[in-house]
Amino acid sequence: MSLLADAFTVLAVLAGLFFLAAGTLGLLRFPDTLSRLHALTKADGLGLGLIVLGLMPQAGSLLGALKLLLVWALAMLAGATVGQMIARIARRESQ
Amino acid sequence: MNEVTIFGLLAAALVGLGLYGVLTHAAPLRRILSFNLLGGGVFLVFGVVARRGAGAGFDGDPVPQAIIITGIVVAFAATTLAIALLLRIAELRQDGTDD
Amino acid sequence: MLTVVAGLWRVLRGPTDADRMMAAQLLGTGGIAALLLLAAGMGNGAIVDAALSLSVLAAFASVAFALAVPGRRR
Amino acid sequence: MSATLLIDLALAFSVLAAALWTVAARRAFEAVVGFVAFGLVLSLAWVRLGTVDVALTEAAVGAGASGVLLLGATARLGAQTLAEVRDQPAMALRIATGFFCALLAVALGWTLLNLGDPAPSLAPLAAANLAATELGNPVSGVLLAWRALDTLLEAVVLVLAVIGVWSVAPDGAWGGIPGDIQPPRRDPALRLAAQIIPPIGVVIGVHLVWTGAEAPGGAFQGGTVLAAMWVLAWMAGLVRPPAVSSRRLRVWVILGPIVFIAIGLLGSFLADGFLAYPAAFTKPLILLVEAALTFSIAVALVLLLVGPPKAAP
Repeated sequence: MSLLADAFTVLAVLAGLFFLAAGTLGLLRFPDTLSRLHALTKADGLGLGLIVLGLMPQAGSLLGALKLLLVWALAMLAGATVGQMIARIARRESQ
Repeated sequence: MNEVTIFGLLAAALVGLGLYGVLTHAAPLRRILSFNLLGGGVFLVFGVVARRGAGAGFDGDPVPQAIIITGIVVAFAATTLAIALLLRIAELRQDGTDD
Repeated sequence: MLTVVAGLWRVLRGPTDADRMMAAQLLGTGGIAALLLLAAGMGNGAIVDAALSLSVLAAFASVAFALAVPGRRR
Repeated sequence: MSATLLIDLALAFSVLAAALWTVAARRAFEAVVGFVAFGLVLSLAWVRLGTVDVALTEAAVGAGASGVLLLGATARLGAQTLAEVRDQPAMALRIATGFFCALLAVALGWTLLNLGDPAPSLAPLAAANLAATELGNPVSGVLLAWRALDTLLEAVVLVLAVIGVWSVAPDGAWGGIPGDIQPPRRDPALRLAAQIIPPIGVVIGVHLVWTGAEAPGGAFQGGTVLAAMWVLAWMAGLVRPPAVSSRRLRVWVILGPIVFIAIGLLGSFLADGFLAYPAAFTKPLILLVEAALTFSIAVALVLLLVGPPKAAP
């Protein structure tokens, strides 16, 4: 059981790191601001989410796991808000 | 090589870099920034000292740690005061040129 | 984790203005991820609290970023 | 090379890169971005040094609050920051300065590498004192019991900084509402975020203060998070600070130091001296001081972030 949990952790964390790296790459390589933003928000939410998911079995207690979830929820909220605001600024700048 | 060596050297480099920034920048805002870098370096020196003093079941000597926390907050207070002065000076200067 | 920290660095000097805010945003997320991984790796649950406060403050700081930029006409 | 060593090297390199960027950036805005990044990676470095309390403070105050303050300043200074870049000192002078700064850094680095062995440490003493305070977090123990005078003075410094910031207000605006009068932001996303995040943030802030007794956390970290939540709501145009002349506001600012001093004086009658706690009530008194300090720190930080009053009452 704990072996299974460990394997799950490793897999999910690796996947999360992959998405974060992909998002970074997208931010570097994509041609215009809006598509860069697109790459960023996906990487943000999914990458961190997968890492959180992976670490949850290791948290040891229900409270610890919930704390991890809260971290992710907050990051998502911030990401969504800032994504909106950046898009608005980008549009204003391009006009 | 361990974390004490690495971060000790980093602390020294930050102090030098921060001091250089404070001395060479003409813009007050940049000086404030550089001064904070210098402060970061000094705090790291304390951090390294704290780490070396690890013992009695702690990861680091708690006394320097407490002093770093005090230092960070006081540095922030000083920064806000500096920024307030800076903004006020800028405001006065603008009024002066407008008239 | 190394890739996150190292990769983010190149972002900061990346393109321009609005992009720089995105870089900061990604840096925040990367920092949170790094803290969580450190917490698991060093077996110190208190670091999760640090990640928690960082995630609240990252939200706060990036909003400030977004408000600071439109004031500047380029 | 072990994995932790690699992480440490990468972190140190990142901190240094961010610092270099902050000093070398051409525009002030870029420099501030570099500085926020610097605070962020530096707090990771604190974690690696085993000082989670400091990491929390650095993330909250160094990267969060300072970043917001400096960003606001660059936005308000606008074009003025550009003009001043031109009068930089001559190249030769800069090289000479750089040389001597590098010399200082090398000397400091050399000293740090050759510190005496065994390292002096107050940890055993702190551990001995910790038992008396019934706290689980050595740093909180040091801050609130053993070196309480430092902490008290620190809280007073915050009050003085608030007074200092207020005192640069234009004469006509004295006693008015602090900060720029902002039109309510017409950004629905921001409004929504500013309605959802603060309640969560307040819980986290209180949690940080509460666990501060046993684990990393405490009044300063928790207070900063609370202050950040209020400023977030302010930036979204949801709340306005009370006028500087408001008595309630002033009482909140000085509440922490006052309670601290009062309990300290109590100690000089009932216990060994000023700021000593009566043995039976040590922990409750420390918690009381922390609670009062948290409120005052939060209010003081909000006022510091918002700035001096701008409009007449």
